Amino acid sequence: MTCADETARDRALLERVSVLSNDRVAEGVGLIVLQSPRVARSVRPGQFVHLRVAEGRDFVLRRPFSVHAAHGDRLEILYQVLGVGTRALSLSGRGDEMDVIGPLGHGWEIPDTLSHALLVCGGLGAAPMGMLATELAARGVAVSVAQGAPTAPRLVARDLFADAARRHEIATDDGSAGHHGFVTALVEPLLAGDSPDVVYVCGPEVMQRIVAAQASAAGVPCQVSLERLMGCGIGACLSCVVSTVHGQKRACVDGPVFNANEVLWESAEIPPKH
Amino acid sequence: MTCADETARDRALLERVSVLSNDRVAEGVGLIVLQSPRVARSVRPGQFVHLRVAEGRDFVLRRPFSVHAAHGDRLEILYQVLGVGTRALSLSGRGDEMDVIGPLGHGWEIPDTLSHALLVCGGLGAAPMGMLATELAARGVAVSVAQGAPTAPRLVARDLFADAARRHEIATDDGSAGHHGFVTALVEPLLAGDSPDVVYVCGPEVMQRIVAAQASAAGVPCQVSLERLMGCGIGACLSCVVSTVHGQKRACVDGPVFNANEVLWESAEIPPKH
Amino acid sequence: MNQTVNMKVRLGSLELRNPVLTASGTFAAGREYSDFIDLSTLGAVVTKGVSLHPWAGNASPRIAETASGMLNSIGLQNPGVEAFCAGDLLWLATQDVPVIVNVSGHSVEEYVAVARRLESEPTVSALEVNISCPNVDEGGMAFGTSCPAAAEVTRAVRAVTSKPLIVKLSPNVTDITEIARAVEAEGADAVSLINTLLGMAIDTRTFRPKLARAVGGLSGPAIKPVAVRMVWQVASAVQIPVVGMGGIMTADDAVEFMLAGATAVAVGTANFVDPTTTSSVAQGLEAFCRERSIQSVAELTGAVRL
Amino acid sequence: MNQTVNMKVRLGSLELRNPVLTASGTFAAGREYSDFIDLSTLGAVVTKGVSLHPWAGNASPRIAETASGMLNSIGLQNPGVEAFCAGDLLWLATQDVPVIVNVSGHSVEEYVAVARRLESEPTVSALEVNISCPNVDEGGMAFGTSCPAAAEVTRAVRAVTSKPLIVKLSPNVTDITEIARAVEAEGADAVSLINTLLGMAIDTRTFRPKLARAVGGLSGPAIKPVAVRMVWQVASAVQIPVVGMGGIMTADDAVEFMLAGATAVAVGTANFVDPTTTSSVAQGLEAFCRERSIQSVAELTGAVRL
Ligand SMILES: Cc1cc2nc3c(=O)[nH]c(=O)nc-3n(C[C@H](O)[C@H](O)[C@H](O)COP(=O)(O)OP(=O)(O)OC[C@H]3O[C@@H](n4cnc5c(N)ncnc54)[C@H](O)[C@@H]3O)c2cc1C
Ligand SMILES: Cc1cc2nc3c(=O)[nH]c(=O)nc-3n(C[C@H](O)[C@H](O)[C@H](O)COP(=O)(O)OP(=O)(O)OC[C@H]3O[C@@H](n4cnc5c(N)ncnc54)[C@H](O)[C@@H]3O)c2cc1C
Ligand SMILES: Cc1cc2nc3c(=O)[nH]c(=O)nc-3n(C[C@H](O)[C@H](O)[C@H](O)COP(=O)(O)O)c2cc1C
Ligand SMILES: Cc1cc2nc3c(=O)[nH]c(=O)nc-3n(C[C@H](O)[C@H](O)[C@H](O)COP(=O)(O)O)c2cc1C
Ligand code: FES
Ligand code: FES
Repeated sequence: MTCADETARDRALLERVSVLSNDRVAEGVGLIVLQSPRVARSVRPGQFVHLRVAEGRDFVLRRPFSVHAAHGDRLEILYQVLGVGTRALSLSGRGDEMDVIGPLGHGWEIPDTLSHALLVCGGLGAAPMGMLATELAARGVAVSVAQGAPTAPRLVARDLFADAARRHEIATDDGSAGHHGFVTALVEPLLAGDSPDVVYVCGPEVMQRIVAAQASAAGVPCQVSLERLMGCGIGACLSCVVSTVHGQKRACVDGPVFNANEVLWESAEIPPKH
Repeated sequence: MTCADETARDRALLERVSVLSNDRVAEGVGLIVLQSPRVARSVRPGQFVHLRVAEGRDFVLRRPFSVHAAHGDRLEILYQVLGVGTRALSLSGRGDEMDVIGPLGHGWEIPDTLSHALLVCGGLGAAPMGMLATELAARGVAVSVAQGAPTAPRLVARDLFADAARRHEIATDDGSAGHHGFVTALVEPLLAGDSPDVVYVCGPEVMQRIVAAQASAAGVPCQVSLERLMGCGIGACLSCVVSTVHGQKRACVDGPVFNANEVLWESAEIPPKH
Repeated sequence: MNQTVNMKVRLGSLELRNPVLTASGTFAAGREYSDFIDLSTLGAVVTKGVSLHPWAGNASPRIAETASGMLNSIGLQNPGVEAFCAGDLLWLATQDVPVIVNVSGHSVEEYVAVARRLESEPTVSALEVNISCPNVDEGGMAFGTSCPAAAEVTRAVRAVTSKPLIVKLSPNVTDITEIARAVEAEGADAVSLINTLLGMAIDTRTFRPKLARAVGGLSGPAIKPVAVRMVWQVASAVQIPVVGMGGIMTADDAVEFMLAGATAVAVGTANFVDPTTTSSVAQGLEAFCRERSIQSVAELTGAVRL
Repeated sequence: MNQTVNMKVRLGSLELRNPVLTASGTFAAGREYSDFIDLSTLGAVVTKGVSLHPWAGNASPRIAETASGMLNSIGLQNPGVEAFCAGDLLWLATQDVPVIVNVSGHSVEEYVAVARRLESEPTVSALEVNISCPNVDEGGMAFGTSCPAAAEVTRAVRAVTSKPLIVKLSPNVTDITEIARAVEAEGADAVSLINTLLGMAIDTRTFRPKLARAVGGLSGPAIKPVAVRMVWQVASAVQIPVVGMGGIMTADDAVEFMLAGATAVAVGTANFVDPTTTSSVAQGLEAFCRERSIQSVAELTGAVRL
């Protein structure tokens, strides 16, 4: 539902972009770099783009991807190969063209007074954390990152986090790197030790929910980035609703970032992918 | 309908083939060469293959193409770019793989006693005439070719016909090469002058019908190669029926070549393509 | 080639600049799409379904992609007619495009109450009464799958509205012409079709339906042949104009619907893939006519050669 | 991983080696496909529709490709039951695969006459009575879109056959469960669904319908969501087994139908794209069970988790 008061709405752009590079950067994960001047110059941390991954005669819905990084004209997307859409994406190469709608959504809120932030991510939840970590570091915010993955070869964006974060802790389900176990086990010590002003979370919804509870117990404000299946990506179709204390919100325009304490976690999430 | 008496049916092969080359050879026409040992070695003039032009998630029916030439392991197909299927075909290149069913259908009958043949073709009707002309020449049959096209740049297989035929006459609708007019205008003089034993025809159905009438008036047996929209291509679906004096026949197995005097021409044809 | 084509068409007393509408529920009230296209290039904006009170819609997931199509079970989520008038409608009043409001209800009384509330709104050019939503437990499609129920809703809404009345039909019926005739007899000025086909998809990994509500509505190119057939049947069965939709992605698709008998067409699911589709279909339709020296787009309506 | 999966399923008294059948009309009597696959890897061959007298079928063109699907208006062309018994059936007798004959008719009497003729043929393992062909002017779908007519055909055929009786249902109805219950009540041993959806396509260049008969039946992946939904509805409504079909291209598609409630599945249009589909679906179904340590494929039937 479009709110009458939504006046300061950003204009979404439809841009024809070309692929600059597309490389495997971790197990099952690619990094695609797009020449996308208009979107790259206006995107903010936590926003996403809606990509037309396959064209031609075929009907294929767009697929939403967070912007992992933006440098000048270049937009970087970190993607996990799951189904037809991401497989098509993985097959595109330098010079290929595709069409992008963006920047979309309400990204991370960065309070002016922020001095210390804790970023918690699991798997590809690291994607929307890239721009955030870089931006926070540039603002002089002290950044701690707690990053989880099933196994070491599936850890992404390690260099980016190493550069931007003062502290970067890792957990893997199989113990092949860092703490042996879930990333949530790293959160309480970091909350207690670093006393962050804000916790930013992205990853599987169940993980986000646990971290939100941990932050809430520690009295620290928490922002989560939620995934929903998206049709239009621009707020028109109501495919992507999230139940909140303020009613049904659209992940694509009212989110994907929400204040954790507004989210009614009982709402159904996308089934886990693996 | 499968006939109980159809005992000498050839086995159709399903073969994974690779593209050796794919080039534009006339306006809107490509020649694709496939490495297809099993089909190439067993195909006879006038037979066709059923090509899977697009794979992947998409549902796309196969498309039937005559075998234009076969040399050793190599199969040549002359195709006109019309719609999605032939466009996809035109985009494939060396090394691409596709899958082929063939050789299919009942090709040209070549009587043992044949000494002089007249081949009449219009547009891409030249495609199934390639192997025929070559085979006839190899058998020492005197070949005359009457070939029509809308305009000179759309004439195909000129070299092949020039090699195989004793006589090669051309007609174009716009007079840009040979006779200015329809190919049918060349037929009566050739029938009278050369006294062929058989007339072979392929092209738009209306042209085939006229030539069949011309041959009949001259008392010369005539074979036509008919196009129908094809589902299975192997005789199972009954998409491709041709009305004949012997009832409904399937173009894919009972044809595509029929004796002209068996065909009931009032049966509906595929709508003309341009 | 510089010849101008008359693109105007009429749905009852409503004259449209061109035959291309937005399909309800796929375009909200157009505001989001105004980032991509000029709404004044469209025949009309058809809004998302509006009910008397706010509806929360169904649980998530609400969509699933299928071969050449998608399933949705949005469930008519909307803020209710008052909030609609105070929000989207005020915005639409500032736009240069006719507005057709899609009216939803759980009961005949609810349809009537929504229509009554909209009667005094000058921004509303026409009503489209949705008796074909497959995604609600009460009302919705139940009214569109029975002649007496379809007739009853139409009669009741007709009694309270002076605006052009379009009734949106469900394809999930044995004989759609029967329903079309029933609503025509009760005073509908036009019919629109098709709404979505009821469908289901199951995730073979989790053994769960892909939609939380199990079933949903199938839309997109997959359903176009069913939609074209129904438009053809209905256009042959009634005198009132038909708005055709179901899988339109290109101007050629729109032509196909018009040849089958549609006076106007609507673009739905395609908006999600390319938000400029409505506008490019309108342009392409004009180009189609120009290239063939067709002077008025209305000549396409029912021009199929049998 | 070397565990064996019990692939057997039952349709009434008919036990099948595995749940994968051929969809009538897409596989002729299997002879053409025996070039590509071993027919004994299939649950059964379901033949093209057979009528009492020879039928010529419809005019050409008889097919058209659509988004993720195709339209056909073959029109039950067949040489009649006598020629069938003397031809295809003799050949089928030499093959190691159960044979289900698809029975067609213009009238109740014709269905009965065909069934009676087949009663004495030991090669025929079961009958599938087709009350859902959209491509004939009389009979066909007319019997499948009304409960009394569906019941009447079933009752009449039941009276003359001792073979397992499958009734093939039409999706072109408001409520398919009603028809399913009607034929179950008259003694059908199983139902199969869906037959094709009635559709139409128009060539915008010629303004002519792409099929000579104007309308035809839509099949292929495009219709799968509608088919899965109907299988789910029917399986919940009747006690007899359901044979599911509509757009099956892969083993995963077959699993989806079984989860929705199908006991067996049939592969139709996919055969045209890849003539080995039936066999690879059967293999893939077994692999699916093996990988998940499912001991019997029958456990998949109706296992959707709501
Ligand atoms: C705001 C947002 C940001 C995202 N950012 C990233 C990112 O930066 N990197 C990344 O790898 N992934 C991201 N995703 C998820 C990504 O959109 C899906 O993985 C992708 O759409 C899968 O497409 P597919 O065709 O490969 O898979 P499909 O075959 O379509 O489905 C595979 C699985 O992917 C998920 N999925 C499919 N479509 C969507 C969709 N429209 N929205 C969300 N999930 C979907 C479902 O769980 C589905 O089961 C994001 C999703 C959202 C909503
Ligand atoms: C036995 C046989 C041999 C053929 N040999 C050749 C050949 O050697 N070279 C060549 O260029 N073409 C040949 N054709 C025609 C060729 O099959 C079609 O041009 C091709 O299928 C068009 O596919 P498309 O996807 O590009 O066009 P589409 O977009 O599918 O349709 C464009 C037009 O092509 C025609 N067409 C489409 N599908 C078929 C089909 N299955 N069978 C026949 N016509 C169809 C129709 O007229 C249609 O209007 C042959 C056809 C048959 C039946
Ligand atoms: C996400 C979504 C929401 C829809 N909501 C409505 C609605 O509120 N009211 C309505 O009458 N139709 C609704 N429809 C149906 C469309 O208006 C249209 O009839 C149907 O989708 C077929 O057209 P298409 O194939 O172009 O999408 C909705 C369709 C979709 C995909
Ligand atoms: C070319 C063709 C011919 C068909 N002929 C018959 C038939 O004779 N009898 C019948 O019951 N169904 C017939 N059908 C319907 C199929 O058996 C099946 O129900 C339908 O095509 C859906 O399955 P699919 O999507 O896998 O093709 C035919 C379908 C096609 C495509
Ligand atoms: S994806 Fe359409 S409203 Fe969010
Ligand atoms: S194409 Fe199927 S029988 Fe000829």
